Amino acid sequence: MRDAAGEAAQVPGVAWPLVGALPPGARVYAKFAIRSFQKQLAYKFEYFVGVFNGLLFIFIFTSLWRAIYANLESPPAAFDLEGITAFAVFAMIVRISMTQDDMSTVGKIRSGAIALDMVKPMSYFGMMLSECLGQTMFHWFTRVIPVLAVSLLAFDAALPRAWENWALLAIAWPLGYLIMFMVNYLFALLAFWFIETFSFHLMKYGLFTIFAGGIVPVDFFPEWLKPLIESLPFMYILYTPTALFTGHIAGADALRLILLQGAWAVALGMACTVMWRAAQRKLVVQGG
Amino acid sequence: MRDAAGEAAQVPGVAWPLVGALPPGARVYAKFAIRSFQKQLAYKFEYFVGVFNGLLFIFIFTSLWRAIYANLESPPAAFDLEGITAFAVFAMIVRISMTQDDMSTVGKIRSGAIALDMVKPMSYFGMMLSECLGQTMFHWFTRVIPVLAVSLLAFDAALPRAWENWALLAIAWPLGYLIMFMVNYLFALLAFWFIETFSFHLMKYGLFTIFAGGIVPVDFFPEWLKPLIESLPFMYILYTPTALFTGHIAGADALRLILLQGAWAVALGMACTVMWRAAQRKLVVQGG
Amino acid sequence: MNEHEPLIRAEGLTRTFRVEESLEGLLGSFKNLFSTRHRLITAVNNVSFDIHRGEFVGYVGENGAGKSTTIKMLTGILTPTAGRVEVADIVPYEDRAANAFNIGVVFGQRTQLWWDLPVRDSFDLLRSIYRVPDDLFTRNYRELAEALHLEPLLTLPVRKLSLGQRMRCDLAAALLHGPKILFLDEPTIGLDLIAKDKMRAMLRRINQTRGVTIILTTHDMDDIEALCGRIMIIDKGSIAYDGSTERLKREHVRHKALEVEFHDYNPEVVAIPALKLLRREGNKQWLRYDPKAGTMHEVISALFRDYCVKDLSIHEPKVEDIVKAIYEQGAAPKAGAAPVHA
Amino acid sequence: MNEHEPLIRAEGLTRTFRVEESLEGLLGSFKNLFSTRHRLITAVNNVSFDIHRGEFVGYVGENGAGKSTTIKMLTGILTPTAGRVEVADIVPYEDRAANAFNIGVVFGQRTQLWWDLPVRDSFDLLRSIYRVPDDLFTRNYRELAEALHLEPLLTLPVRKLSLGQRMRCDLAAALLHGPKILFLDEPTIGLDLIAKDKMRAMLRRINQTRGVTIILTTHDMDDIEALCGRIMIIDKGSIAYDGSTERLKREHVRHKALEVEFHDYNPEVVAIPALKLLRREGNKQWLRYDPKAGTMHEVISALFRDYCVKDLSIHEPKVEDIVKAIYEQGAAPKAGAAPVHA
Repeated sequence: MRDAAGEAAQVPGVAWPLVGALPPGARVYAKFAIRSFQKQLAYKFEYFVGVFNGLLFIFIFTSLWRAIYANLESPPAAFDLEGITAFAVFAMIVRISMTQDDMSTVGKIRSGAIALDMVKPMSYFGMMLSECLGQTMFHWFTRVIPVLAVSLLAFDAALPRAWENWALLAIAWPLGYLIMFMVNYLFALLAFWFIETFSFHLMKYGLFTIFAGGIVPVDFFPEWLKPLIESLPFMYILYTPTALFTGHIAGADALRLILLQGAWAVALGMACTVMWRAAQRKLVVQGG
Repeated sequence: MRDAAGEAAQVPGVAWPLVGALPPGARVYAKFAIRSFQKQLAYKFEYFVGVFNGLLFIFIFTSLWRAIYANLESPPAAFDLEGITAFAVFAMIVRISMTQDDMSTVGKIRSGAIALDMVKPMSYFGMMLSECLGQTMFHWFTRVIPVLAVSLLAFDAALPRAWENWALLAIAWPLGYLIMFMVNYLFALLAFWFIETFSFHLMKYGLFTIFAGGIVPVDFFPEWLKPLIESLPFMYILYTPTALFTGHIAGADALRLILLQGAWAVALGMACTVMWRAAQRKLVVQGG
Repeated sequence: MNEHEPLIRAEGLTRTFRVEESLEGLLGSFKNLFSTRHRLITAVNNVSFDIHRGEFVGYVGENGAGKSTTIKMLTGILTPTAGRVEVADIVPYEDRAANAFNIGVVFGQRTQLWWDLPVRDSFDLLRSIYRVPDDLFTRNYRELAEALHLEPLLTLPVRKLSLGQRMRCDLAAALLHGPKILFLDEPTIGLDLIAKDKMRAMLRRINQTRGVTIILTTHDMDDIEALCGRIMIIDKGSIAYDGSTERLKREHVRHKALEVEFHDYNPEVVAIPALKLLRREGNKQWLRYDPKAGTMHEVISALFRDYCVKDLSIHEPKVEDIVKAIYEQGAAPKAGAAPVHA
Repeated sequence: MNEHEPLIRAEGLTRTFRVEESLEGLLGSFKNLFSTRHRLITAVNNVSFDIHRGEFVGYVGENGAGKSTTIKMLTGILTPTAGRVEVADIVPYEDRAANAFNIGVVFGQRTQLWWDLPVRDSFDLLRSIYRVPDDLFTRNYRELAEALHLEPLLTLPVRKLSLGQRMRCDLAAALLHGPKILFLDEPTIGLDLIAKDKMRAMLRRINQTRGVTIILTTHDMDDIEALCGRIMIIDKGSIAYDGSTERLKREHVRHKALEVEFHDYNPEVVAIPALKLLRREGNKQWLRYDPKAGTMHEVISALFRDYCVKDLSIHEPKVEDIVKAIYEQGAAPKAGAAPVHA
C-alpha cells in the first residue's frame, strides 16, 4: 500500500522495507533516522577525515600505553599490556560508534527555529534521538567498520569469542548511547535559560574526557575518587560497554554495572521530561 | 584631545589612558581587544562555571598523577612527583590563559556576515587577533588569577623564584599564544571551501589534546614518536611555555625551543596570508 | 463542532514576560555578574476575537506590538498568562500535539524543510509526522504540486532553491496534511515582484478552493489589500481595529487625493469648496477631496470647466495610510472594534 | 578627480562562478563521495554603467539576477572574472582597504554593530577603524544623532533594539566616516509601515543635504518611487533598463486605469473610444484609458455626461507594474538603456 501511494504521488522515499512494516507512530522516527543518515553523505571530506581521525587516535593511544608500560617495573593489577591495548582500541571504537551532534538543539533554541519543531505533532526528544541515531548509523558504516578492520589487523586487538561479551555489549551499548544522548540533551536545553552556554559544554566535555574512561580507564583513578566517578553518568557511557565487551568486567559486577546504567537512563529520562516542560514555560519573546 | 571630542560627542568610550597614547593605526586594535573584554562580562554564569572548571581539572589531573605515581616502583627519569604536579598545575593554567574562541570566524563565513568585515579598511586577521586578546585578558582576570591563587594554596604548586623562568615565560607565552591563534585561524578558514568542517576541528582538538602537552607531557611519549610531535605546532603552544616556566627545560634547550617557536610563528603567519588570499578568491554567491 | 461557531475563539488573551534588567557600562557589567533584577512586560494585553471558518484575516501591527506572541499562543508554543483560546475546540497550549494536526504554519524567514534533502523527501517526512492517510496524501500532494508548480523542484535539495521557490515548497509543506487553519508569518518577505504576485495568487486560491482559514501577519499592506477580507490591527498589545478591510477604507479615511496637471500655468488657488490644497510642484497640484462638500461629478466638472487641466489622477485612500494613522494615534478608532464575520 | 566625471564607472563587468554538481538520492549521495563535477554560472554578464556624484540609484532585479554580485564587486569583496570597475578612482578589488574609506554599507538583513555593546561603543570602534579625525567625527556624529533620533538609543546594546531602531543605528554607523557612496541592501526589509516611512525620509535627507551618492537594492518599488531618481534593472545578469524613474513611467506604460462606481446599474458597454473594459464587479468597472484616443478632459466629460457615475478613481501606472513587465519580457526595452545623468 505504501508503495502504491508512493508511486502515484511520485514520492519514492527510501525503499527500506523495514520502515513500511513499522506501526505508523514509530515510522516517522525511523524515517527521521534514515534522512539524517542520508544527510551525512553530503559531506565527503568529513568522511575521509573521520576515518583518518579514528585510526590516528587509536594509533596514538596504543603507542602511549606501550610507552608507559615500558617504564613500569611490573604491570598494574587492573590491566596487563595486552588488556590495556584492547581496552584503548575498543574504547575508541565505542566512542566513534557513539558520535553525536550535541549542538543542533542549541542552535535551534538560539535562532528560534525550535518553534518550527514545536508546531509539529511529535515529541521533540524522539525527533532528536532519531536524528542522532541516523547519524550514528552513518558513522557505523563509514567509520566504525573501516577503523575496526584496520585495528584488528594492525593494533594487536582481537574481537572476543564468547557470546556473553557480545550479549553484554548489546545491552550496555544502547544504554550507554542513551545516557550520552540525554546528557547532551540536558546540557543543550540550558540554552533556553542562558545566552551563552559555551562554558557548560566545556565542563561537559572536560568531565566526559576524564571520567568516561575513553582515555584513562576508571580503574587507574585513586580509590577515594571512585565514589565521585560512580555518581556521575559519564563512566556508564564509554567505560561500561568497553569493559563488558572486552571481558575486563564480568559476572555479578557486569550485572551491577548494567543495572546502574538502567537506573541512570531512567533518572535522566525523567530529568529530560521535567526540563523540557520548564523550558516550554521559559520560551522568550522573539519579534514581539 | 581624545577626551574633548569624546565629551563633545557624548561618546565616552572606555577611559583607558593607554589607548589614547597609541598611534591611530594601532588604536583600533586595542579598542577591539577592550570591547571584546567587555563583551565577556555580559555572561555571568560563564564566569562562575569557568573558574569552577579550571579548579576541577587541576584537581583531577594532580590526583591522577598522584595515583599513577603511587603505582610506580620508582619515578620516571623525566619528572618526580613534585615536578609532574607542578607541570600539571601550570600546564592547565597556561591553557586557561590561552582560551580562544575558534569558531566565530567559521560562523561568519557560513552566515556570510564576513562580508561586513571585508568592507572595512582593516586587516581581518588583526581584528580577530585583537578580539581574541580581549577575551584572553578577560580570562586572565576572572579565571587565571583565582585558579592560580587557589592552586598555590591547595595543590602543592609554587611559583618559580628565578627571574630567568619569568623571562622565558614572557617570550614563550606570547609565541605559544600566537601559534595557537594561527592554527585556529587556518582551520577556521577551511569553512570557505567546505560546507561542514566539524571533522577538521575534531582532528585539531584531538591533536591538540594529545600533543600540546596539556595532559601528558611530551617527555612520556616513545622516542620514535618524538620527531612527529616536534614537527607539529602543538607542543609549542602549551608544553614549551610550561616546561620553560617550571624550569623543566633550561639553558641551550630552552633557547632552541624558543627559536623553534619563532620559526613556527613565522611559517604559520605566511600560511595565514596565503590562505586568506585564496579564500577571498573563493567567496561564494549569496543571494545572487 | 457547529458549522456556525467560530473556529478560533480568543477571550481576554494576555501574556507577560519577565525580562532581565542589566546595567550598562564597564562597571555595570561587573555588577551584573551578581545582580538579578527583573521587569515585567505585557506583550499581549486582554485580546479577544473570533475567527470563522474560511476567513482570510490579516493580522498587522508594528514590530513588537504583540503579533507573534499571539500567533505563538494560537499554535500552542506559548502558554498565556491569562485568558483563554480555543482553536477548533482544542486549547492549543494544553494539547500542542492535537492542535498541530489542525494547523499549518509558514514562517517567511525560515524554512521547515530539511536543508540538505530533496523537497519530496521532506514531504515524505511530513507525511509520516502528520500520519497522513495515503489516499489523502496522494490527493493533496497532486493538487498542491500542480497549483504551486512544484514538479521541477521536487528532486532539488532545499538549499538550492531560490527564495520564491522555497516559499512555494514551504507553503505546500504546511498544507500536505490538510489543516483547517494556516498561519502565515510574513510569507512575502524578501520576495521579488514576480514571486510575490505568484505567492498571493496561490494564497487566494488556497483560501477559496480549499476553504482553509488563513491568518496572515505581514508589514506589506499590498498583501492585505490583495488578500484579506478582514483585518485585525494590534497596537501595544491591544486590538486597535478588527473588521472588514472594506469598512476600514470606508470609515476611516474618506478622502481621495486628486493629482492634477495643468496646461502651462499653475493657479494660486483652486476655488472648488470640496478640494483642499495639499502640495504644489511645477505645474502639478495635489488636492484632497472631501465628499461631504460635493459629489465627484460636481468636483470634476467644475475642475475641467474652470481650469485648463492637462492630466488627472484620483488616488484612492490606501489601507497602508489608514493603518499608519492607526499606529500613530494608538487605539483610536475603537468604535470599529467589534468583530465582523466573513 | 573632475567633478563631472562619473564617481563609479563599470565597464563590461562579468563574474562567473564554479558550482559543484551533486547527484541526488541515496546512491547519488554515495557517488558524490568520490566525484567532483563542476558547472559554470554567469551571475553578472558584461554590465556597464556610470554613476555620478549625488545620484540616488535604485538597483533592482529578481532574486538571483546578479544584484548582490555586482554590489560585492563594487565594494571590493569580489574580483570580477572580466571587465573593470572604478569607484572614486580606485579599483575596489585591487585595493579593498582604500576603497573602504570611500564607501558605507548597510545590509538590511544583518547588522554591522556589535551585538552586545551599547550603540555608542560601536560608533567609537568605527571611529577608530576609519581613523576619523576628531572634529569630523564630532560633527558627523551630532548631525546623524539628531537626524536619525538616536539620542535615546545610544546607551542600549544592539540586541535590545527593535528592527527599526537597529536600522537607524546601522545607517548612522555607515555614515560616521563621511563616505562618498552609500550601498544599501534592502534597508527597509521587515520594517513596519511607520519605521519604513522614517527610514525613507532619512535616506532622502542624507542624499539631499549631505550629497552622498546612494545605490539602493530593494524589492519594494515604493522605496524606488519614493527615493530614486534613476533606476537600473538587472535581469539574468544583464542590464535590462537604465534611466530615470520618470522616463520609465512615461515611456513604458502610458495607460492609466479608471475605477468607476455607477449609481444602481452597471452598463454593459461604456461607449467611449478611449476606454477599454478591464474588469466588472458589482456596480464597479475598471477601464483602461488610452491617451491617444482622447484627452482626459474629453473622456471624463463624456463619462459624467453619458453615465450616472457615483464615484471615480484614476490610477496612475505604478513603477511596480512596469518593472514586473520588464522582468517578464526579459531585456525588451533596450531602447531606453542608455545611461541618464542626474
